[in-house]
Amino acid sequence: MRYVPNTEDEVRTMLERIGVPSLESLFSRIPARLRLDRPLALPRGAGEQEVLGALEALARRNACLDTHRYFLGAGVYPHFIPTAIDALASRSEFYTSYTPYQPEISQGTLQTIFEWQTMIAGLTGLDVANASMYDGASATAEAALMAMRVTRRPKVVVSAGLHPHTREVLETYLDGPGGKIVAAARGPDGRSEGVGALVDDETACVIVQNPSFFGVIEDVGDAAKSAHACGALAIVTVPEALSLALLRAPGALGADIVCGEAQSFGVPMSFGGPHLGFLAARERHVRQMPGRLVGETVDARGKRGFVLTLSTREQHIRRDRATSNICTNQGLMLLRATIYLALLGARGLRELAVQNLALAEYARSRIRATPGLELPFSAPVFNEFVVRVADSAPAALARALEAGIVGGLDLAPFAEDLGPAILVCTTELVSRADIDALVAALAGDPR
Amino acid sequence: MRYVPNTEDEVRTMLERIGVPSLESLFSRIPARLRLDRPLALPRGAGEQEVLGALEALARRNACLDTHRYFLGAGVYPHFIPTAIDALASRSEFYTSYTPYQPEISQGTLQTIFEWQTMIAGLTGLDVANASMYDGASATAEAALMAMRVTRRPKVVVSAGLHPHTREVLETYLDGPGGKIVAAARGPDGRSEGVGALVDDETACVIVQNPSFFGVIEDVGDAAKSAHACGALAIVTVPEALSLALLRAPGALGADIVCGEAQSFGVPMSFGGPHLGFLAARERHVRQMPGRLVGETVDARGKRGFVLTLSTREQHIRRDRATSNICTNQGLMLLRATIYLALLGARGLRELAVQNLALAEYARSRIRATPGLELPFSAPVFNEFVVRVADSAPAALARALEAGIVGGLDLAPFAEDLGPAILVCTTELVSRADIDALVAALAGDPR
Amino acid sequence: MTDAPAPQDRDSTTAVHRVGNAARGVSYEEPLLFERSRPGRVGFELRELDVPAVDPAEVLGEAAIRSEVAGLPELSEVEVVRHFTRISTWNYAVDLGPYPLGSCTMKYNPKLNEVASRLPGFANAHPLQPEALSQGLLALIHELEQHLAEVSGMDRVSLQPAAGAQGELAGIMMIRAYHEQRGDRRSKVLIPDSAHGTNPASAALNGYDTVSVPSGPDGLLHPSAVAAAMSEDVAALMLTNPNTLGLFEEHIVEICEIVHAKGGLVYGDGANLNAILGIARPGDLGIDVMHFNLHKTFSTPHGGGGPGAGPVGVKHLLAPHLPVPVVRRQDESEGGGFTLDYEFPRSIGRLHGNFGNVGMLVRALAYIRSLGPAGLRRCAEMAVVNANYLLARLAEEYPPATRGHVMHECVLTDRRLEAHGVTTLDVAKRLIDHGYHPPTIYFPLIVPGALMIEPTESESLEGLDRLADALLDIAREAREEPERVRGAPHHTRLARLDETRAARRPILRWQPAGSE
Amino acid sequence: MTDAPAPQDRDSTTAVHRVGNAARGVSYEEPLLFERSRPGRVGFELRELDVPAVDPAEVLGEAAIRSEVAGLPELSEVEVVRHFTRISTWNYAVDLGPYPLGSCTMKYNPKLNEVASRLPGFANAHPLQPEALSQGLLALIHELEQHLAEVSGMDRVSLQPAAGAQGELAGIMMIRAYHEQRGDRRSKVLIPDSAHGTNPASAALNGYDTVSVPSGPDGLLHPSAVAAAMSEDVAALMLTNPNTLGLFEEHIVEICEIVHAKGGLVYGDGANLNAILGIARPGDLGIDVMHFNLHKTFSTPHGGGGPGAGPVGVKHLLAPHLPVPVVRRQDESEGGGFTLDYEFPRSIGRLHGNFGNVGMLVRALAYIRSLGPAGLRRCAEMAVVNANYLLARLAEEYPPATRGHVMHECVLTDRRLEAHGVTTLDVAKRLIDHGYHPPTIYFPLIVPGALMIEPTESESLEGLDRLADALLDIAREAREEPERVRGAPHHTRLARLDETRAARRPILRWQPAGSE
Ligand SMILES: Cc1ncc(COP(=O)(O)O)c(C=O)c1O
Ligand SMILES: Cc1ncc(COP(=O)(O)O)c(C=O)c1O
Repeated sequence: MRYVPNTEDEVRTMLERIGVPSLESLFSRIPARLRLDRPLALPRGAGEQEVLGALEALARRNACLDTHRYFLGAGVYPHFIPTAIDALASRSEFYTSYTPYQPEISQGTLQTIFEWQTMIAGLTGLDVANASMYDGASATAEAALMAMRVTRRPKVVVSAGLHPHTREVLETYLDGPGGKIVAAARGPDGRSEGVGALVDDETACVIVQNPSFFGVIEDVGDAAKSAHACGALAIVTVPEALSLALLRAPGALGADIVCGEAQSFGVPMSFGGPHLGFLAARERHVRQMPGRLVGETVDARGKRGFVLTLSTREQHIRRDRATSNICTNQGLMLLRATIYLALLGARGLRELAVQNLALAEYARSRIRATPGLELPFSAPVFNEFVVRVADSAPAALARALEAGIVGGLDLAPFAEDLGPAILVCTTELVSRADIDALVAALAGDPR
Repeated sequence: MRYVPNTEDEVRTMLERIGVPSLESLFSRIPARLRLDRPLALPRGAGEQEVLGALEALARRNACLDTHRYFLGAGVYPHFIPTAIDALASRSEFYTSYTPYQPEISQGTLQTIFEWQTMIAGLTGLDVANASMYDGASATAEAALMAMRVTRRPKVVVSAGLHPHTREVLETYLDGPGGKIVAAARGPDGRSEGVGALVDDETACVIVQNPSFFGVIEDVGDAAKSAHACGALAIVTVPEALSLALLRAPGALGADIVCGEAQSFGVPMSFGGPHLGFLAARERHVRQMPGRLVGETVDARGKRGFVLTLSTREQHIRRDRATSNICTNQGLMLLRATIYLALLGARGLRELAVQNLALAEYARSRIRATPGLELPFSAPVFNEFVVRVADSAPAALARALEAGIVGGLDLAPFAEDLGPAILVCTTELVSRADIDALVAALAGDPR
Repeated sequence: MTDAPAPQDRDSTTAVHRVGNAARGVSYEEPLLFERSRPGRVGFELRELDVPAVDPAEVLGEAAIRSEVAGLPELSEVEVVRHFTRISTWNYAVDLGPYPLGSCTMKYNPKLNEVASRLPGFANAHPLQPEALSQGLLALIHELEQHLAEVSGMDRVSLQPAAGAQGELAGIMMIRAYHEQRGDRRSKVLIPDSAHGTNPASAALNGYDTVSVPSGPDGLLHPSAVAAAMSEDVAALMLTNPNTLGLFEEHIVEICEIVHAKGGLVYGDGANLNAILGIARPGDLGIDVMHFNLHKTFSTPHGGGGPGAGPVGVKHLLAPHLPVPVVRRQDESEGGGFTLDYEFPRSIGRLHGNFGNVGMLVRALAYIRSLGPAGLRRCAEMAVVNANYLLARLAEEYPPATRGHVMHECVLTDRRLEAHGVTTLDVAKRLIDHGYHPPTIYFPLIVPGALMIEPTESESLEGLDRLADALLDIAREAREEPERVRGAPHHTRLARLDETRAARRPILRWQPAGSE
Repeated sequence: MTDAPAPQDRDSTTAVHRVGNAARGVSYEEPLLFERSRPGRVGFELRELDVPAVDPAEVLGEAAIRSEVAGLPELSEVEVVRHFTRISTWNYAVDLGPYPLGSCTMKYNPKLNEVASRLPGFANAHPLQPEALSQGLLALIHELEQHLAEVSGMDRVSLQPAAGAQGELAGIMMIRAYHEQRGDRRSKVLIPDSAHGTNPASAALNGYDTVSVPSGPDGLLHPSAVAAAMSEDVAALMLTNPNTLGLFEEHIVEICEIVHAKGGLVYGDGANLNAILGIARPGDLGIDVMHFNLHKTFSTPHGGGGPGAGPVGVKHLLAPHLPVPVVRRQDESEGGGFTLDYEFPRSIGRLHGNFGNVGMLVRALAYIRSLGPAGLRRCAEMAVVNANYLLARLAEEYPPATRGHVMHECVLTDRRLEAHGVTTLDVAKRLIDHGYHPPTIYFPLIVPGALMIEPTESESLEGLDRLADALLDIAREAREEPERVRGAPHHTRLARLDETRAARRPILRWQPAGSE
């Protein structure tokens, strides 16, 4: 076995030193009747050429960015990934190391996390960000639980455009601790309506997804005000982190916790994971935050260094009193995102966000001008929006597919009331020609 | 520009410190009339997404191992490349460093070269190997020049099956120094004939390619004896280094210099380069060897370390008296090959060679059994051999291509006398089914 | 920051030049990204826009947009590359040497797995693209579920949880759903005192009260202790087998019977599955639900803290409660192929925005395909031999917390060093000078001064000997030169870090000098 | 090898912990592969053979085959990965910091280029596959030829030479072919005394006698010196512009005229092209033939000593002699597309088994496409500003070999350190402790104690300042504590290596202990 160095000779030497006659005898504490008396029923082991060949065959059976043009977002965004990210994140000092429990030989990871925390604090407009959560959905659930701990209240009000999957995860997480979820209605312009009316003194938090599942930009400030008026926390969950480069920082609009998904920052779509949940909060709530935090300190010679800190919040110290059970998080994705943000920088990220906006505006203008297609919502959007088609969404998407385009998400399972509607996303990976082709296909104009 | 850090502000600061008013003035030593008064006529600069997109489009216009099955060798061999090689050779400590002139901060490269030298010495059966040559062809030319220096004779006798490209490179290199090349004839079994008769006391060396261009295994011992009888050196050039794992070491058969191409050891085909020329010799000729050598030494504290050595042979010291003009060589390819050989090890390499042999034997047995196909040569082969087809080689290869197979090399431009003949190579990348498909296609049996 | 050596450095160099597996070398300094930032630098250039440019203020309204992006630096590509290359060299890693962190199973991460996970058809596929366009990935998920079920002896597996702790959460949720569906509201979960912190945290996060069950003096969980704590208010017992002392829970069958007899279920923490691969299966021992840590047992890299993957396996009785969606192989009548099934009314619901950490699943499948049944078993055997060999070599100087042979890891103590004022922490730090990552320390909590060593099967006999030599050398040094051990590490770029200070006045982000 | 610290190490630790850009850190020891080898280990497993197995002795004859493969170790994959990961950390690299090696142009190697070169359609294509299946690669070669011609002002370019020295060889061969075809047998090549060693070596390898032409006291080649050496027996003058002192050869036009007037040709060594990209073109200066070092000017990585690529560019008069094959764009009448043309009867022939180092060509094209005309010019400008800035900061302590401004590199000397017994070599070694790769030393040969510094455009102002601070700090130290400089490096895993010993009794391969 190529992954196991010891030879039979060496095993014999070791058994001798241990003082047992055979390998078997090391397992003698496992009662014989509990031991498996046959080999596992698995495919036989194989060399690299065979295994890779088999996996390549599986990989070829999926559409991907290399075979199709994607207008599909809905929480997972196709973006260009700068080449330096793979080069750096493939350094085995990063990817084959563990959680930085021993700071003297983990400063590479620790400094990266500290840089990430700083960047996310800046992007969200809050004080403290943690070292990642599993994904945007569980980050949102953890944010709700955090608000419940802070306020000792059970009720969670959510915006109309909370991603249905995030909503489901929230339900799953809140079931045990006894949380109650109430959702605002969607107004005619696509935004949430009447959040304020739902908030009461049982309410732990208001969660606004921004941009919403339907792509529209919500009135975060208003929601935050409603929450604060009743002593609840305002949580903003951001599905497309790139929007933070353009939209007013949620912290500046009153959000107490900002969480979401940062897959857009240099993390491959990878059929949905691993992605990168983030969570930021105000300093006063730091001791209720879930997840790891890295802090600055000095070494015995007075030199600056970084360590995991405030770990008394965490399960390995606090056990059943911990703020969360999270242990392994999404460290390597955090590294990728930190490199991404360093490469693009303040200007580049902003410029990219504006490009995404411009592409969406162009697409929307083409759609407006195309008979048979409609934009049901009037509220402004970032890089994603709903299109209503004349015939049926599956038929329209099938036409797009014929043109080599994954045209968006059929909204039927998520919002039947919208009629034949498709959620379309435009990132920098699509060109004007792609947009024209999509619009033609959705409209039924055969190209 | 993403690759250039300085900003306009910083340039101003620097110009001030330098004491010049403008960038222009730093170029004032270039007479104005010699300066270009227009921008270069090149495509405008572009970001990664655009450049990569354009190059991907070019890449897709080539057939490759990912789109076709290859039976094409002829000096460049399709082999499986273990995944660890890319992972390790992509470490920037290796690929973004220079020639190890400063040994204290280049031990990674130096130790690797020392390991390579040891491996090649072992594989060739000689004492000393150098730190690579540009490719097998130029390594062969350098070996001939070395023999001319050692013997102070001008004539070079080559075997019948010297690769035509190697032969051309040899001619190019020997033209200036006034070398004369004489080639042996090809006997009916495919091997060289009458080498001995061509060797005389003007002869610097006999060069035998083994396996030959036609895939057959030459009688190296006999050629070496003929060479030595006249005081000439025996050179063996090896186009498929994997054969060294199976065939008797050329050094053991009397070769004084063994050179060739080690692309098979983990180096991608890459449309012909960068590949990996190697050259090994006996200790007594070391001072006439071209190329870099690494030697063992100790540091000031007595610890073992490695340095470039015997550099008085080289151009940077000896200038016009150098043994070669080579400076930059194929270092990174040497690293890949060293990793490859470390992974496969003595047993793995041998086993792989035997697999290649078995595939060739199977293919030959199928061909023998197929009406219309013929094996013109009876001498034993390693993993490559000539097939004669019934109709025409281009037609046969076109049929193979229809089946997704790059079927081999049409020998018409190289050996017209063979009739419609194809040079076919079988490595571990082809399966029994592939071979069956090839044989069927060559025979004209439509699949 | 100035480049001149700090004065105290001049005097701090009593270190020897070389020790054990390592020597002193050059380490590169590197400030924070923000400190390298200069206005106007760019590390990336965007594509040219081929649609009309827009003014965001006009499109979105001035009030909706921010005037500047805070928190991000400006750097050229070369600076970014150097920054991360340089700081990467400050990390220890499995690819550099043994990483004997008990409970973490820091085995070798095969390069093949990395290549496989990056294949465009995996890495560049969207989770919401039509099923017909995702058959390869759905087949992969389905196959891995089958394999994990076979390895564990469980009936069904869901790959959705993103890490072990989320797998625990899923498991406990299913247990809750199971009881509730039977109208049986229970409030407690039993957890041995040797358990990992995620166990009680996962139970608590689910609204359960946790009850700690004491381990016996032999480090094992005893039926009597479980029986004493067990009641009809107990939803489940969570246990880890082999346990965190590296011992196989010999009474597992009896314990499961006790729990089951009172209507409870048994949760198995699979973090230590590596020790019994192909030798025993949790499902055969009486476990009802368990998680796997693919980033431990199945070789996916730990990535400096993740991502992992924590699939959860269940017996039939819990299958109706598995998270949705579930990948199902369609009958021929349905057209064959794989589909996503959401129709599980008694499911605990969704745990992840998509299907979990799919990139990790690809790696795990590559690993299982590479090893096969014989290879997996060989891993377990070698992990166990290696642990016992280290134990044999170290037991005298570092008295073990348990008696007799262990499974894949051993827990040693600093008992014999106490007299010299040297602690487990000091030994750990000194091991760094020898070129090793320290073992897990002070865990499990029930062992004072624990040094928990898990070599894994990736280490060779001579590699273990060198590690043992280093630890023995430190023990000797603790007697002869204890202050040298207490002052460790000496060779690292940074000396021992002040963790107390970090927690006392937390500095959790960089701020420009003078900004606060 | 034992793990115990060597006794002398105990006393060798007067080093400070941190100096300049670097600090002391842990460096990992690692023996040779052969010393790690154990019989029976495997690092790779082959596919299963699906054709009948053969006995090689039977197929090939016992006499033809070897009984065992010598020289190769046996290791597991994890050991191989660790071995190379560990020893990689002993290298300095551009990705770690400035690499101011004069003449080598160690600029940043963009990651994009690496990705592009690995695209399967490039990396996995065979050079002999049918042209119709290689149109993308042939188009790429053709495009790069065009771009290099435009950048250099030459008429035609061949990408075949594998490195600069082979480009020189090709150039000199074409010069020979040119003269011979005119029935003009010439025997000499003029080469300035400041030239790189490959120049005389390439000329000599081609059967020419070389004549060294002295540089003037200002470091420039003077028309008078060339005129004095020029004759009708001189085939060519080889010159480097900017030259190896970092100066632009101001008299280039006059010099070319002198050479041309006597029927000679002018070869331009393009190693320093980086300094004049987009600013001046060798072809416009009178150069007849030149090589490019894509691994210098066009950012392809140096790979620890290669591979490079050394395309050769010529004026029309030499075009008939270009190496074969030549990529040609077919007329529409021929069906368009690209083809390989071998029909050049006056070609010098083939220099490479295939088309040269194609993987490097892909990288160079990616670079040119990334930068465009403005970016290339910017590189030259920044390379020149950076060199002059360093010169300005260092001139006082390290008196330069030349007067006034320089182009892309500057040559300094150890003149002021002499009094303290400190040499250029000592400065170079001490710079290693500061975390830098030393400059090129003792080249050009005409400058005693030369320190040849080429920062390239990849460095930033503050990066240059840190480097200058380090060099100034060393100059100060040379006065105050010269023995400390002479004993450098102090922080590296290995101290200064004994190069004399290596050459005196060469040990060029590993042999098992006791085997000799
Ligand atoms: C015994 C045990 N259980 C559970 C966990 C939690 O797993 P994860 O980190 O994947 O969430 C760990 C992780 O270290 C562990 O060691
Ligand atoms: C001035 C000069 N000319 C020629 C060369 C030779 O180029 P290469 O190393 O690519 O063969 C070099 C390489 O360092 C050089 O600096």
